[in-house]
Amino acid sequence: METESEQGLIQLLSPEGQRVTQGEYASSLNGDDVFKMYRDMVISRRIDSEATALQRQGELALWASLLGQEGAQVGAGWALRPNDFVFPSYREHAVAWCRGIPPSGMLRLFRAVSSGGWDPYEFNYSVPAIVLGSQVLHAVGYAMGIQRDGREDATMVFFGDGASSEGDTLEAFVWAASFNAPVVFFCQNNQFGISTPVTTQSRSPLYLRGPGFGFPGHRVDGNDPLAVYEVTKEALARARAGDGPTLIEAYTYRMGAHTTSDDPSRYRMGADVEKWRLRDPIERMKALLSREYGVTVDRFEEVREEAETVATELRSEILAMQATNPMEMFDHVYAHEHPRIDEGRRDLIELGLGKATS
Amino acid sequence: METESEQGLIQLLSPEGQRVTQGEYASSLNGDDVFKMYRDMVISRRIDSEATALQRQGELALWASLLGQEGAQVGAGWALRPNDFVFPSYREHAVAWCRGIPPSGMLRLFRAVSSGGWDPYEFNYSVPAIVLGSQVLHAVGYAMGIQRDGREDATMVFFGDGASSEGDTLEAFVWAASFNAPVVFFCQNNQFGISTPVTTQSRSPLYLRGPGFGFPGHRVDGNDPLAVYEVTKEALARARAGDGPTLIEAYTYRMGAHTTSDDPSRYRMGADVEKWRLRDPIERMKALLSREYGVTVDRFEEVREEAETVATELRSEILAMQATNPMEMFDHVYAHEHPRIDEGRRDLIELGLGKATS
Amino acid sequence: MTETMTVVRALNEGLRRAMQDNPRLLLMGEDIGTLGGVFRVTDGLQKDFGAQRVIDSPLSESAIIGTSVGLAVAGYRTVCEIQFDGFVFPAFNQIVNQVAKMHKRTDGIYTMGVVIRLPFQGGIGAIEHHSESPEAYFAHTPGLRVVSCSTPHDAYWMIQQAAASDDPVIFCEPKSRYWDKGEVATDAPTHGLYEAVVVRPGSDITMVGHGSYVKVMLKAAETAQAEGRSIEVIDLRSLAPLDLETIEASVKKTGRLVVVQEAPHSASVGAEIVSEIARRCFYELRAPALVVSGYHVPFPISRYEDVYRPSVERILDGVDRVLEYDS
Amino acid sequence: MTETMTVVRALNEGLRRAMQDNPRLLLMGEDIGTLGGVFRVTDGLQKDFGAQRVIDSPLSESAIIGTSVGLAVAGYRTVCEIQFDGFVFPAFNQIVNQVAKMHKRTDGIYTMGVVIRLPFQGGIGAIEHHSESPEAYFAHTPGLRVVSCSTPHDAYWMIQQAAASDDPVIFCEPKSRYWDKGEVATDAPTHGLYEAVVVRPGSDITMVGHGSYVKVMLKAAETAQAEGRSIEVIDLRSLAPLDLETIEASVKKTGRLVVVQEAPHSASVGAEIVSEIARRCFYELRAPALVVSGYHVPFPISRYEDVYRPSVERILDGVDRVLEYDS
Ligand SMILES: Cc1ncc(C[n+]2csc(CCOP(=O)(O)OP(=O)(O)O)c2C)c(N)n1
Ligand SMILES: Cc1ncc(C[n+]2csc(CCOP(=O)(O)OP(=O)(O)O)c2C)c(N)n1
Ligand SMILES: [Mg+2]
Ligand SMILES: [Mg+2]
Repeated sequence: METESEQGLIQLLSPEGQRVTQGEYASSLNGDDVFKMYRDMVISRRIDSEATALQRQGELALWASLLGQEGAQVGAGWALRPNDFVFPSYREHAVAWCRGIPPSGMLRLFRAVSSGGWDPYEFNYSVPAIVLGSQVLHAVGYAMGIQRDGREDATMVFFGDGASSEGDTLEAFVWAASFNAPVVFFCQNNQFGISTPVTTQSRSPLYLRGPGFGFPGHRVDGNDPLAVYEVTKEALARARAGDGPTLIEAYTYRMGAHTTSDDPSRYRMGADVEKWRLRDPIERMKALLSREYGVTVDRFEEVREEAETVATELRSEILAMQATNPMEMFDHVYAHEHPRIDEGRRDLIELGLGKATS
Repeated sequence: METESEQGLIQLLSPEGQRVTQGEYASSLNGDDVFKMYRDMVISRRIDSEATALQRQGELALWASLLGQEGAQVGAGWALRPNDFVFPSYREHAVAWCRGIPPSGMLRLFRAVSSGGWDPYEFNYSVPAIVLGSQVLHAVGYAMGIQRDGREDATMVFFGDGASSEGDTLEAFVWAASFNAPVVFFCQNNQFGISTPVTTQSRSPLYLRGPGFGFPGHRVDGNDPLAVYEVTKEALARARAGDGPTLIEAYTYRMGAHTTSDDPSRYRMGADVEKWRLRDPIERMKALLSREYGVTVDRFEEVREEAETVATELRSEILAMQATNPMEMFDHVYAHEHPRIDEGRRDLIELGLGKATS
Repeated sequence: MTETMTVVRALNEGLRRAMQDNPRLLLMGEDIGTLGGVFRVTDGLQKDFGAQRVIDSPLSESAIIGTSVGLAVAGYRTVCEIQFDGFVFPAFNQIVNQVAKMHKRTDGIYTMGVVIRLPFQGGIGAIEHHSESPEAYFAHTPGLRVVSCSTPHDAYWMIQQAAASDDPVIFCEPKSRYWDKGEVATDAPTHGLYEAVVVRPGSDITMVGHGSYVKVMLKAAETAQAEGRSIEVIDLRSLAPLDLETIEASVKKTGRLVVVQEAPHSASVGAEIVSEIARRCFYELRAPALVVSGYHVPFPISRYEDVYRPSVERILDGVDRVLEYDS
Repeated sequence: MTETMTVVRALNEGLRRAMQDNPRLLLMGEDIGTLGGVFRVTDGLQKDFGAQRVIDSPLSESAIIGTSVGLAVAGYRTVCEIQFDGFVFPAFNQIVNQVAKMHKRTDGIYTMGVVIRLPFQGGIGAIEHHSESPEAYFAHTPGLRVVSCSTPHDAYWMIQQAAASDDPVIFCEPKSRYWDKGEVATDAPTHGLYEAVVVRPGSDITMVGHGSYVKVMLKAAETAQAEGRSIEVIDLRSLAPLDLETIEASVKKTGRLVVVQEAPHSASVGAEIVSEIARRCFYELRAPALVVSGYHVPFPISRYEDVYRPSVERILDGVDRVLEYDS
């Protein structure tokens, strides 16, 4: 499957679920790990489909599906250590799952009850970033903090192929190189920024930007969680060891719409989607598990059932999730007293629209 | 003189004024050309020193000297064709000279009588850009215009090693690659952005950013006008032929202060300056001219005298150059009528501070 | 000839006509070509005018505006789409330092025929950054003009007028009104781009606002009418420059002013109007002019947006407060 | 203890003390380390606190602010220097979309202890982009605070107060006053960071302004005194939030208000003050409040800056216009 667009692709598991070897990289995961990884992918996908359903039923304002990107995200999520800090974009639900974020937390933003969703310090996982590229600089800043703390941790930041064209992302590359910051730039190239094909963002593979800025760049098959895991683990280890940043381009595909507001039939071919369906990361892992580790149908069924349970719980949590006191809009705008905030609170109370908060 | 920091340097003329050959590049200039180039460098330097003197005497508000960068600028200036369009930064006085801008025009900004200085369309040379990186995007936009016109011209844009860290510069690289724009990115790496060494902007050579974004990058000895000329000519030809952008890093040195407001003794060693003095681009060309083309002392003396004349004329033009009607501040803010402008004009007249303009 | 259409259709038709009128007019933005824009304002235009004139851009707002400056130098005009209001800020530097100043910087030689389309204001239940009202930033900036349409008819004509302007125009489109239908007279524009328009005459209070608030103000005026209060409603249309003469004439008649805007009060267009009218109508104002605005908080989660955004109720509360001064 | 020093020295000493008080406070900016900043505000600090705490940054303003956000997440505070006012705009997106909103976005979990130092206003004969007064952009933005010092004493204390604030602070430094000398009482601050201060009592007119204009207003007040007019001068110090109580109390006494600012009028801090005071002092104002401001043009070439900038003459002309209403 070597085509020009797949130049440099690191792969450890073929689309058919066969192990392949590739230069310096080899999978270090045992059958148990592979199974657990599979489980994370299946559950993440199920959370995602439940969220899509909830949105269709009017229970979420919007949803940005990760469908097809489970391999990239779970592979990356597995490579992280608890003390590493992660700056996500808005589509990394499977990474969030790996970090232990409760699924209902992931949906809070989309249920319009919060612009965050969880305590970043509890999971070492920051809140979603909507302004493309903004979080890439935040990650470099955090990494500079790690350096000053003298900690041996790493920062990882997620962004898309589209966001790779933002000045903020590119300045982050400059700074990470300049300060030799312990950061891994994880670019999920899912081939599109909304309708815009990655070829509009770049005529040459994105991972080459790393060397252009003076640090390594790798392109990994994003639908191969084993390869993603190894490449990311190595990059994180480099960062922790003080060897500086790495750019990882996870070459994958957004199987669904950009968000539930989007209509991809306007800009892409069903045939392309079909082609990528054959590379599905979950099917690939499943094939490996049955073939190499003799995992049986009932164990897969167990995972499916577990995922159903997660989805059912998620649904009931979401339906119960409300935001009912507009007065909250005045909370946490400032850390200290502010006359305009007091004024707004008074106004809302006089209008009978809100009740006092702490 | 191969040091790590000089990796990849293209050179056709040694610091001692000896021709050297380098891979694919060879000088195409004859003795006459070389002499004319020498002349342009000498006159540019003389304009520069006159401007510095005028600033010291309180006749200019500021001056950004090009001392030491004449080789890079004249080499680049020579490679341009009249129909090519140039976006300068604020230090390209020798390029301006090559484009035919009157020296007094170059000084207008610094005499605080204009924020431009000339008619860009007369010389196909835009006004100075102070906001670092801003002009790099303008150049790509202009190049997109050339494409839509179907013209076979190129755009060239100048910026410094410091400006290479701005998001605008980097987005310009993305866009130029994406649209295959006929633009040459000419980065004068003079080793400093004010006090900041280029190593803070990048740990690896800047020219490598080109390939990172999908187009060629070259590093040329910026104190070797012959090499700069050839490398730039080729890049412009590529652009005109529709083969897309090129990044050129002209490796040079800012011999003077950042501007007349700056005190370089605070951040750099005299020894470094001395080292670079031995690589002076003018001396190098002079050595070549006397050695290879037998140019005699009196011809050099003629150039010196011509430069003196230019300087004398410049001085008297500058001293005569005034801006005396503050009412001008309201001109050309808008192309169409605007009530706030009318109001301001009225106010100034009532205050007796300005007289009506056209 | 009149036709009924939505604001989206009107903008689309207006852009089409502008493109036909001027072969050197280009459109540029994220997802505006193949997709026709996330709101479909540019739907079909790339098909008809080609990818050289309707440009699907890489994902960099600063570059959309920065290359527009270069295209302007090369003799082109651009109408740029910024996908959502909150994403105009990466381009802020190119807008205020370059687009706004380039004409002046070159003593009038470069003409910045750049229109920056911003789907703005809230009201569609969106997530963060998709409901901003950034007009004050631009109204504060010399060299720029800022306008906002509120009806299909204005959308159709104002976008054409903006596209023909030699001055850069920040073109604010009230996204919550995109699907509102209305009559468009396609023969000739009814107003200049910088004119405020009295959309409902009245005698007790002058009420001014723009974008999606024109409809809200009209509803408020109707409710007030039932209570015997006559509100004169003015659609500002131009936020910079302001058509202060029209507002002043109205306030001199009514003696009272309420400004409605979604942006927060501090250093806003509303504050500007009040400060100007307080001076121009010093003797005529029977009560202090009031701004009913969004609160001084980031635009809230959408569950609270109806409380954040000036509602008919909040506007009428403002009306009451202004009228109280007489008693 | 009091010491005489320039504003630059006072800022330097204030920063030094803040760095000593808080080991997690960092300074970041272009040329602030080895060079000590183009105005030498950070002179010697890198030598004393090391390159890990006084960071010479690459040349990217958005990154200076964006990495400060990340450093704040990691528990650090930063005082960032933007070399000149006009170069804050590349960082605008990070400031208004991130710094201003991150505390809210995380329901109060992230604390944005980010101070952004801006040498602002004109008066030093500089070229374009080096003389801007961008305070209104930030004053309009919920989540930010904007202050400006005008004396060495305030410079010394306000920078320390800002550095200790859990809210982000845009810290505007009047560059034309950098070399002015004054007494600094180093024992304790005299005022809170958000208090306006009556710097000269008077009875006929209230005059408010900030930064370099405090000195100009005092001069105007002195001249006016000679003509028998008593001007009360208030140094705003905080531009957002405004200390409206102090202004209101003064205007209720004097019945007249003149605001002085260098920024253009449209949607400015001056317009904000006038709109608020026009309401709060509706019955007390004996003449419309007036703003003496820069004109609605890009900051001009420096030869014209003295005409552009509010001068004693223009301010007194404003005073005359306000007083005319009584006759
Ligand atoms: C600065 C900015 N500009 C525009 C947008 C609107 N927008 C949201 S997602 C998106 C596409 C992003 O593509 P990519 O980075 O590839 O991420 P993906 O959605 O594919 O995961 C766009 C244009 C935004 N959020 N931020
Ligand atoms: C956006 C922006 N930030 C900061 C400055 C202030 N500044 C002017 S020149 C300069 C250094 C530029 O260095 P470089 O790009 O290498 O050009 P050089 O001066 O060496 O020619 C700086 C920081 C500016 N002009 N624009
Ligand atoms: Mg993508
Ligand atoms: Mg330099």
